[in-house]
Amino acid sequence: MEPVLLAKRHIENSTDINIAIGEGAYKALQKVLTAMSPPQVHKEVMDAVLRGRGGAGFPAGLKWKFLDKNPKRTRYLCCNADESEPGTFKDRVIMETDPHMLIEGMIIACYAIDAHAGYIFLRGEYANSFRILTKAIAQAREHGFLGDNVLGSGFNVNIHVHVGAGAYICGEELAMLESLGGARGWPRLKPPYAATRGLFYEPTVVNNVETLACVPHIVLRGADWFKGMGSENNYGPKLYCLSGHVNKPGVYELPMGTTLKQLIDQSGGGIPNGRKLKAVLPGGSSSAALTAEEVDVPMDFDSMSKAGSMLGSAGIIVMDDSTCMVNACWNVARFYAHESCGQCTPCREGTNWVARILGRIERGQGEPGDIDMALTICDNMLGQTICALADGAVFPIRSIIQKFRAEFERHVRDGACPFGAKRKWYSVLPE
Amino acid sequence: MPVIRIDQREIEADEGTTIMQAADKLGIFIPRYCYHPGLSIAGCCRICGVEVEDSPKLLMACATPVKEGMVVRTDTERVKMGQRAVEEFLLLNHPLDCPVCDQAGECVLQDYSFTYGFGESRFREQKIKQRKKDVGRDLLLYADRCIMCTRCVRFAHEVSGHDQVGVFNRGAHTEIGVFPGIRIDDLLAGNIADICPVGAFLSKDFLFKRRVWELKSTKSVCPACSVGCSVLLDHADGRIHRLRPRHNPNVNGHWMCDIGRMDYKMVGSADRLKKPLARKNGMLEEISWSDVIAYASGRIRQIITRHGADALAFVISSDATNEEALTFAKLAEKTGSLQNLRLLSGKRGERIEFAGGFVIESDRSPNEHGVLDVLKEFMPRESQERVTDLGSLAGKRGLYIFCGSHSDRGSIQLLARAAAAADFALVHGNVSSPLTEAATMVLPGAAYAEKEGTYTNLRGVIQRIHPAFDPPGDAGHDFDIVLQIAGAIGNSLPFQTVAAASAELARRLRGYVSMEQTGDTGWVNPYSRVAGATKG
Amino acid sequence: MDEKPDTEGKREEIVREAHEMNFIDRLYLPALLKGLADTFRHLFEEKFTIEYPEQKRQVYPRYRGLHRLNKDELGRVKCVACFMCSTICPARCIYIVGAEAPWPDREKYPVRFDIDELRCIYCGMCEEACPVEAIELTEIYDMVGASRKDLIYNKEMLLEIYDRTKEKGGMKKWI
Amino acid sequence: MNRECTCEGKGVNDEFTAEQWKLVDDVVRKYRGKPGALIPVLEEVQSITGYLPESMQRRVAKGLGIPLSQVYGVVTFYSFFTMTPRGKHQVRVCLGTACHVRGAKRVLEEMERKLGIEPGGCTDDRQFSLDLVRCVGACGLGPVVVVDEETHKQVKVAKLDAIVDKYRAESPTAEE
Repeated sequence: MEPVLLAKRHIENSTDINIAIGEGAYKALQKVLTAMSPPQVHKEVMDAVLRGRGGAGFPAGLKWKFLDKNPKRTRYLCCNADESEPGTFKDRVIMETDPHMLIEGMIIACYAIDAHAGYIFLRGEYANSFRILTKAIAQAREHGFLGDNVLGSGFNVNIHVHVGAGAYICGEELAMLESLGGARGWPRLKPPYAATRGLFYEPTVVNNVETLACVPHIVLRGADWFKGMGSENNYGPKLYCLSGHVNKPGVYELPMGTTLKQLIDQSGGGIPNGRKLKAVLPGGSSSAALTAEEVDVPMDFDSMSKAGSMLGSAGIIVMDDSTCMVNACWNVARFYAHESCGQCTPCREGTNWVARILGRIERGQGEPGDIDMALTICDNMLGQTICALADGAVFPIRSIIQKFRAEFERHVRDGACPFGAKRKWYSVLPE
Repeated sequence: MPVIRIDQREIEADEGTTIMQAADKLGIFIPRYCYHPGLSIAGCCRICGVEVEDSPKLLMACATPVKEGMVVRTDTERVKMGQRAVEEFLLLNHPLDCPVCDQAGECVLQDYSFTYGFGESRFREQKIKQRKKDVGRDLLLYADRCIMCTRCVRFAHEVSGHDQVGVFNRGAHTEIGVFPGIRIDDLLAGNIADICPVGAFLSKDFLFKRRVWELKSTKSVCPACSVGCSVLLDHADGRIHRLRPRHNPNVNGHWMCDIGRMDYKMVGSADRLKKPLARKNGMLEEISWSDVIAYASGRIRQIITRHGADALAFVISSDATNEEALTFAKLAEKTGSLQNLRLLSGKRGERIEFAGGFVIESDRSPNEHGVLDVLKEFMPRESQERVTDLGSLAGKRGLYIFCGSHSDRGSIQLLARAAAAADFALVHGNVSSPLTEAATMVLPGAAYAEKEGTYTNLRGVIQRIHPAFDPPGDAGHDFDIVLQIAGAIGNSLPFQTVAAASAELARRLRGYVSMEQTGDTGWVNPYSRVAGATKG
Repeated sequence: MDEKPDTEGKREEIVREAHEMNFIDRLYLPALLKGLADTFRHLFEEKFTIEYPEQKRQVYPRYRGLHRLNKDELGRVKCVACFMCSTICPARCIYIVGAEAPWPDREKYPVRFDIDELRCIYCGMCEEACPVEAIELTEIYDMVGASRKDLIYNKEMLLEIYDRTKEKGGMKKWI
Repeated sequence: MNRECTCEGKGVNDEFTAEQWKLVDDVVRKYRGKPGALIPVLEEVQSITGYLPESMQRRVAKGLGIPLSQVYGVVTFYSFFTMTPRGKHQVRVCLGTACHVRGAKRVLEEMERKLGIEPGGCTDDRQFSLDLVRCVGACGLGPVVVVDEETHKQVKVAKLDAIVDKYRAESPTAEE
């Protein structure tokens, strides 16, 4: 496949606007501003069935459609670049290799939804991305792509970069908007949704970096071109992040629906050191784990959910047979316990409790009832909270326990971890 | 208006209300921690989950608006499972110190644990412990008892408006608190201890005084300002231990201020008058009730016969109930001294308005409005404008002063001088003051917590007060005392009970009702001079 | 109901008519001697009475006598003034005044703890209700006082009872 | 009522120079009145002062007219903000799932030993402070160690000496 999103990856200085323009950047913007009305842009994106790349897979066109169109209200576009999901780093690659594609996408999206300000909520850890983005935005402004009267069309738009301060929960749409407003990143109660009450309590669209990066291409080449890639209802190019026990970890751009097996074996070059595949977290750490037998599944939204997991952010974490699944599960659990915002009871207490139980099992202090208890706690958390963080914790933990139960039982029975006896524990939680 | 079904019962809910409100209307109880009718909706405790047809998840009753044709179930196994799960989660890090926690007995967490909980703990890890903190004039914070319902945070933001209670940290370490060094000293702080569903915020004043199940609650009205917040007097063994606001949409909403909250101390104070006193050889000495009534009425009759009824003046404080004011005015009418009837005004303070609209009025006495209504009904039109002119009483031979504990100090001094100069000064009150010092005879009366009657607040809402216990010592009920004096003078009044006086009041005063008709939330006098009510 | 309860016959057995006294009976002497012989015989038999107060009766382990207030390892009153005992008490004979504890590790303690031992019905509910095993009923049954007031035991007296009886250990030995 | 900070001066110690205070005030002034200013202000202030003690939070709250409780809530919520002094160089070892399975734990252990501090600590000479992070978005390069803003990929225990020495060499041995 011709790379689309990663087309400028290997071009030197691709972040410079002149080189980017030479490679075709801002062509779509010119087309939009000269030849298309906002509804036409919207229709094109709608027709392309561009599903959100942030994890939930909600069609971007629908999101734009639900936006409160009251002309008296200020509308905002918010780009979710708070890429905190462990195992995911595709947005960083886009921002660091082709920032102008994102900026162009944002301008077009602002045009389509009649917003005049776009915010990029950038993950605080991405210092390099911040430097590149701010430079790119300044250059875009110099070239007249941003600011008042863009390219003489009379359309005004500005893009601001907000640097997050370190909280996974801010990747959640409404928590991000709270954080942008200067508050603790506590997800808001829904409804009202961001489309009616978002940033600064005004209608807001929140889209992922990769989603917005697709927009210029759709506008330029048409919805049909976009739909030529992938499978039914899961169209377009997709960035897959491979990490963990693979020979060639990294970001790969492939059509939606490439199978997981292909990704690991062909793109990733297989498992190193001749070891065997044990488990995969296919959609970032908040997706349900798949075993080695289950990896022959197309990586698209629908197939993955049919397989009992989810495409999520397509952050594929590969684990070989040297991995202690209890330890991995505990690691995931601690992550969520640390990142739970503390608002809803089940998540605040449940993530911490499960993490502590799993820690006990891993240390060899587990008791026979602990495994079932952990599962019931997971059940009690699932679907009981304002946002999906608790669900994101439950999916991997529950699936790992269920699929590798024997390993957990062995920890309890032997009173020790079979993969390495003495370890020192690092935890943000009190033990 | 949408019609919904909750547990097979149909209700027509108001547009824009929630499942919780509709269920409350039907009398179906859904448990709640973070939901408080006086605050915005947080939806974070997750215990009010109910099953709604066509919804895969449990929906939070507090946050889900009603929709036409909605079918809600609150009693299914899934709902119960959700409640049980939340109970278990909340108890994980909650200390089991109910025996020493003041909230025990009225603790929502405790109650729900019995009703919805597992009954046993599966938690084997260490609980997160914290020391108690002193966070305000009357507030202690036991952060480890907190269940993070954030009612206090919302209260501080929405009602008090000072925003000083916040949420800190995150995850399991999330806690409620104040910035180091900040104290919650505003005048609504006491409500924070009230709305806290657990014993995280406790009142220092009430700390360890009593277990709550020993307390009896009597419906009353706060006398500390002319808003007249509906309150509950929590008392035991003839002493009030604390006051709590009683929800009244007509008056105070859900809240009350700390001035009123601490005002109960006057009821049990050492300054209370407990025996009738009469001046003998220049000193006030204790005498019996029968003697004091006989002497006092004798002196009043004497003054009337010797100097005429105009030598006699009657002063009533704004602490008196409407019924007492009526009796008093009747007495003045019988003796023919209506032109010398005066109001002893209440204390004045700063009018304070809070972000949420709650107001503390500048008139810091309970019933100036009502007493004035009564006095003006009786007084001749030409003397009505002098109703608060106490200076005009100088030189009167006889004075009968019905004093109160919330009276203006300057006026008391003024009256004390008039009393000292008069031949005879009968002072009727409940606490000793410069006025009782200057009196010829002192009649010990009741405090608001000990009597029955009605108060009319600044906005014309007539509310009933109920007696919690008897007055201390030999102190009597003010209404009876006035009746007895009238009887002894030879002018018995046409009613003998407070209820009868109240009925008389309802007949005579425009817009008034008798105390039985006021209900728990009071009667809003449609002809009141100031319309509208403060909302809390 | 055709089976008649066998009560008639029993009653006949019990209710016997007094026989008419003959001459010997009317002398009373044989009966008197018989009685004296009985008494005399008992002098040599096992005795059940004890020399109270020199000798004290051994009570059963679950005997419920005078209360004591237990102390913790540091000698402080164990009671946390939770009022459970006074709440459960059917005789309403326990009076407690709680206050903030002067010790950093404790929240609340009783400044006053009075039990009216004359009102008490020794039901042991207080002991049952106590969450910290601070109040227990001892085996002491001989309380003496010159007035009713003397038998209202205050905190100090109840703590002293603990000192007197502590070597016997916890009273819940049957559990 | 308590909105005004009453104890200014009390919390202000000589931890910060007059120049730092001035820079802080400049930042606050720049953002005053803008919506959502708090987090960017705290980020910039922390980059000036290294950490956000109570005195600094009071200054920011007063300058922006934001309740202290909100400032404190935000500082304690986000993991970037710290209320304890940090070292000149911040060493962050990623313990995200991907790095974890590739041996981040051994790297961390070795780093601890080398610096002689626990995670969350700061060396006595205030040169280094050590933190854990949960995924820095470089999962393909794991295990990852981030020092200040520089990401070191595929770190092996043997490479740690070189990394630490590089920064130690950069910083002058005695500052004051």
